[in-house]
Amino acid sequence: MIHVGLWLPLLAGLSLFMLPSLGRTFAIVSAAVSLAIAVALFAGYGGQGVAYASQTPFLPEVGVYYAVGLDGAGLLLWIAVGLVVLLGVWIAEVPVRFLALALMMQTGLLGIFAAQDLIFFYAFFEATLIPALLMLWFYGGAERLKAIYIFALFTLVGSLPMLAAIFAVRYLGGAESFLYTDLVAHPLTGQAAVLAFLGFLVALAVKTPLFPLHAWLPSFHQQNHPSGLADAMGTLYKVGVFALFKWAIPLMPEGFKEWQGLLLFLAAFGALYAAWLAFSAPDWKTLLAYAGVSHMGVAALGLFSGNMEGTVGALYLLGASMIYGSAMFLFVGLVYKRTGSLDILPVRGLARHTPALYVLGMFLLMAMIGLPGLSGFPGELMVLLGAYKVSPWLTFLAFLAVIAAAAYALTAFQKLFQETPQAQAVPDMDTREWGFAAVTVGVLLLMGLYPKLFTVYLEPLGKALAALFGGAS
Amino acid sequence: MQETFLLPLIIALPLLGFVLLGLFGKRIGEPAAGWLASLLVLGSFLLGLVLLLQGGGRWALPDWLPGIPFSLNLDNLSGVMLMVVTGVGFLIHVWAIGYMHGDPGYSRFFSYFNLFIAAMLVLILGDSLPVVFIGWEGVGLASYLLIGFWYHERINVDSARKAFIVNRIGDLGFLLAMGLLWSMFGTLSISELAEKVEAGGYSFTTLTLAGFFLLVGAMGKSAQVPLMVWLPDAMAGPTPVSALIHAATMVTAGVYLLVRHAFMLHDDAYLSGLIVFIGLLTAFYGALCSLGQWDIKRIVAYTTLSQLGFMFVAVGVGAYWVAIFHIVTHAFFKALMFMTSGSVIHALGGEQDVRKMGGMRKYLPATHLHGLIATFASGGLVPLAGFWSKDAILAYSFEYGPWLWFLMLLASVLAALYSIRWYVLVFWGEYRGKEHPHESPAVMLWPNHILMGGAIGVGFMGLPYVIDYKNFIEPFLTKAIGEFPHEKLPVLTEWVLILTSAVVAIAALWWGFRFFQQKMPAWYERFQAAALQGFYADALYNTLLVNPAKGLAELLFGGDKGLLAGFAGLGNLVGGLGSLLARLETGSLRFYLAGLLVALVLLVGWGVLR
Amino acid sequence: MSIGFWEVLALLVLVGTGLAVVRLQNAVHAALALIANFLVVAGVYVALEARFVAMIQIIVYAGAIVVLFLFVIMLLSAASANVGQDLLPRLGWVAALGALGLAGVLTYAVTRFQPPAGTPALGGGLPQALGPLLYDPEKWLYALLVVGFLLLVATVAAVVLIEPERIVAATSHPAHLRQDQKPSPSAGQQKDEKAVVKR
Amino acid sequence: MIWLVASALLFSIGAYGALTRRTAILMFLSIELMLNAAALSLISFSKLTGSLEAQVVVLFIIAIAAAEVAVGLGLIVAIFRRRETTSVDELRQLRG
Repeated sequence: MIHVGLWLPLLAGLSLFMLPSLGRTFAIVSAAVSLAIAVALFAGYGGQGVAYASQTPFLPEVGVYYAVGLDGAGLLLWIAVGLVVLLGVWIAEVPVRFLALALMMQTGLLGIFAAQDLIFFYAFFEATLIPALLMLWFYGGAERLKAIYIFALFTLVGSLPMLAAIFAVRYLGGAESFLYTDLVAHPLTGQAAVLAFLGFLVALAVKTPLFPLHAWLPSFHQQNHPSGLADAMGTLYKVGVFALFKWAIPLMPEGFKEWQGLLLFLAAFGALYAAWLAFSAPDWKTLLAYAGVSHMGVAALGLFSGNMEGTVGALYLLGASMIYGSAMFLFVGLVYKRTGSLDILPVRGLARHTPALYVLGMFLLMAMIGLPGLSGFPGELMVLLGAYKVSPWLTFLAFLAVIAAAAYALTAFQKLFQETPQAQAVPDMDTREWGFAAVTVGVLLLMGLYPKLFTVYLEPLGKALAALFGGAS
Repeated sequence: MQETFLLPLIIALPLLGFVLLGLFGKRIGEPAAGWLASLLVLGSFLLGLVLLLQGGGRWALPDWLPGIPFSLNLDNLSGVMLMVVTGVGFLIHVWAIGYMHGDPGYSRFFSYFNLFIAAMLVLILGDSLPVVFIGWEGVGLASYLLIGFWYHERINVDSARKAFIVNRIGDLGFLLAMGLLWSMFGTLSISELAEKVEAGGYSFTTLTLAGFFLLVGAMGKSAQVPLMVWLPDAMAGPTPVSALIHAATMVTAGVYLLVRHAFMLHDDAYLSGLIVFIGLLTAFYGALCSLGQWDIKRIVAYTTLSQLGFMFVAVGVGAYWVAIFHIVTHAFFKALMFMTSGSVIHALGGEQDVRKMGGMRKYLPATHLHGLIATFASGGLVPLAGFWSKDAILAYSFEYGPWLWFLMLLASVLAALYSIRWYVLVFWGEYRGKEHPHESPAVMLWPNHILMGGAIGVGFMGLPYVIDYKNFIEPFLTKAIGEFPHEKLPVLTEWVLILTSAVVAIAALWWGFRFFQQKMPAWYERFQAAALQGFYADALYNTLLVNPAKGLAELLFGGDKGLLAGFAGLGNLVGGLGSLLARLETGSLRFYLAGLLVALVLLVGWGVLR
Repeated sequence: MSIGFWEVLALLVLVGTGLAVVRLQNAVHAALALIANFLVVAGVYVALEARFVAMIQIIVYAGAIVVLFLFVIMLLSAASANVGQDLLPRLGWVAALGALGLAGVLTYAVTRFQPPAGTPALGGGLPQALGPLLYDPEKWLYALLVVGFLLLVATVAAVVLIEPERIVAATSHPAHLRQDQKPSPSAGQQKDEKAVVKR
Repeated sequence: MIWLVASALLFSIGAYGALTRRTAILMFLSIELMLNAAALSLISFSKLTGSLEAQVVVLFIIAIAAAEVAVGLGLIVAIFRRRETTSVDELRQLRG
């Protein structure tokens, strides 16, 4: 079933791309089926370790296997991806081929989370870039070429050192193949680990995005289609934290140790920095871009703490922020549909005409700024608990963002919905949008009120990671 | 202590109201929505009462997060708070049915109101700190929503936002406290923390720091100096909100939190001293500001600030049960004071300026009675509720140090003055407005009647030991808070203190009653001008903090674009290097050959000389 | 190996003719110096027990290749070494220094060579000795065949390069690369023909 | 050993010529000198180590030199026909 779940979106996407007459319903069905598969896999998950593992020789001579499998983190992210794609194709009013690209991208993302072979991971990691670029290219804004240029340059230049490091890990580490299990059994040591980790880091920091390599993100979001679908997919593409957790740190624990201090600082500083300057963002997409940088800074802080709490928090926050971040972009798309603009000013005062949309926005916003009881909080809390053990001061620095987040989010929200009532009426949510709202709010609440659902499976992963550093959990 | 699923049900009832009214509020309509909300709160009250009489209860969902249970705990301390929140909350709900009559957002209001009650109950009942924090921010959210209830006025939403952001500063303290406690003890369960703190084996300095973080959280929520600026502005919300959230319940959450962690504070002289200092500062600041306000709700808001300062002092001097006792009495008389103000505002069609009031005792006799009792209770007249709780604080202050007792006595003089000023300006003199005042409907009067009863009688729960050797509330609460060694004052001293404070309160009330009916002298006008501005705290913060922060945001935003340009510059650097190298490509064959030759010499040379 | 009179003489002649090749201003003279050089080298080959190679050296190198050079020099009337403008006048110094340096390091390199003890017979380098090597499929046979094919290709290439104008015109000016403003085919053709006539 | 030195000297002289000569033909001539120097060194090594293989390689060098000269001179002639010069300094189309 894992193979179906993995490749179905690609097939569906390709078919839809070739035959756009299949229509939106086709995309929705595909997304729903793959979400259902992800949920079914999660329901059938036994507990520890990598489940549904499957491995077929691909290039056995050089040790490359088509190996996939899912652990707790992979399942959580599979569900997050499936959900966001479903929400996206459900709500975004875009050309059918756009949906097809999103579906294709889904396979890449699922592959990143499922790959158990480093070469396949790399392939998925890079292949996902193609639909992302195409979405921007075909449907982006006026200055999309520049954005494409920046985006492609950051990601591609970043990826090359990782490719070199991948080979270093395999051959200097002495593993028999590129399989995860094999590589983990032969971690890289010494100076080579330090350099190879740096190679991974450059690529993954771009995709985290970690300060200061986040610079591509604002223009990427600004230029993407206002429906928010591409932005939602881009939010899913922030896989840096996952990849650091899954590959970089376990394969090169010594290398990670060398860089840990700097990384903690960058993560914490980036969290505050992005939240702070989001206050000055002139439009919603820029604001959300920086908000995303800030959240990923917090998640990275947790991961870099290298203990159980921090890791669990980072992964949970990653999954949660994929959902609320993407939903927020889609929500902004709904606003755009009504106002025709994404600028924060002038004051619009929509709430009078669209109370339901207002409430939905409030939910998303509160989830985004980490209100307890909604999906952002459990992750942030665990990150805090983990990071505080390692560095109280940096934790303080990073969590100053809690204040900044309230400032930027509420201010922008106020300009959009509150203050003077708008002169001309706009329609409130229709049935389809109600569906979107119900699912989103339900998931935000579920993840916020019952994190145990996922954390029981994340905890062993966190402990395993902590065990690499003496098991201080 | 029993394991019972009824405990989450207490929370679930108002939460249900929030969901129902939020989704179907328009269809439920007025006044059914209000009654539904009120009855759900009453249900919580009754359920809580039953459980409390059975000796409390616990409920836990283990490993809600790794190592952190979702646990609720109803003991005597949280029970008292539960009674206050749901009891007074119910009354204010009922009162709001009348007050919010005809508002287009009627059902939305009650939906938010129920959300607040639910969040407050989580805060109170939570036994593990993250659960408390859910309630902690939940009430913040409800407060935000309700302050900005009339969201099409910019001033309202600005105030709401300010309240939320300032509260978040405190929340950061709370978060850091959780981080520190977790790293120290590996648990966030309050009951387990109490055991571990008792057991020892940690650095006391670190524990002080943890206590300090908690204190920062409490300061944010309870609007203590220097985080007090949001509370006066929070009066932008509807009056029931001010009564429930910004007087009776939410703002006391900080005090409750500190009392809950009494086991961390009672041994810590530095921290306790700091709490006393902050409390004193707030008590004086609130009292002085209140004396300069013209807006009826802002007057009351600053009095709340002052009373919260009293509670902090109580916590600081180790009188934990007294702090809770004062929360209870304060909930009654301050809610009464607010709702009386609300009734007046209601009667005058929304007028809030006391300069356009006066003479209300003739027009609104029932409300006048409420106002009178509220004033006396707040001003500390024997034997109303406020007197007994304040007196207990004074007695403990005397133990802490006579100088503190003296300062607190001064603060309570100010308390008497601002109470009577409010009363005089609203109810005495001649009516100065144009609107025709009309008495409130029964649905607004009856809650006030009940609260009035509370404001008179609730103080008898906690009489000083010289009068009632074993009062009800002290042993009841200390069972939950913990017994801390404490020497009782000699009987004579105690009597002297009681009499002094009683006499001083009467004198202050009388003097104030006379003074505020006259024309104000010039020195008072000058004082008033400063007090009206809250002694320029807002302006100071804007200059020192808010505007620099905004400016920095602009600067960073520009800088971030520069960052991208920096990366572009890095690219150009490589490009420049490339074009430099490209100049070597002359197209001249012999030039290339020369390069070849030089390279050959170097390579062979390196090869043979190596 | 002892260094006797003949060796020194041969060395001097080699260097002398070599310098003549690179310095003489008349290309015909330079080519003749090259022939002399090759002949001396052939003699050295004989002394070094490489008689078959020596013969080939004389026949192919001195006899065929350099003569081909002479043909071309005369064909193009390009005997003078001073053509056009020297765009890199200072290159002479670089070249001299480079060549001296190269000579230095190479000499140093070869003088450090330690020949293995006991030299087996080379069979005088006669065809009888070389033949089995050349025609052994395990050794050089395939290389020999490839070189033969290479020679054939080179011959064809030389013919194609030098000969027919038509081939040159057709291959070096494909229609789609033309940069004429007017895309009229007849105009382009005309221009081509003009260019050919000019040559 | 002396012939190895001779080959080194010849090679250097050829390199000098290849750089200083400005007509294509003479440059080519110098290159032939270098090629021959290389062959000479191979024959010397053949003698010093007693290996016939080196002589075989020299045979190949001569054969390939023949092919090279055929093509090279063909090129020179072709270029001359087009540009009426054999000066390499004027041939700058190598530049991208």
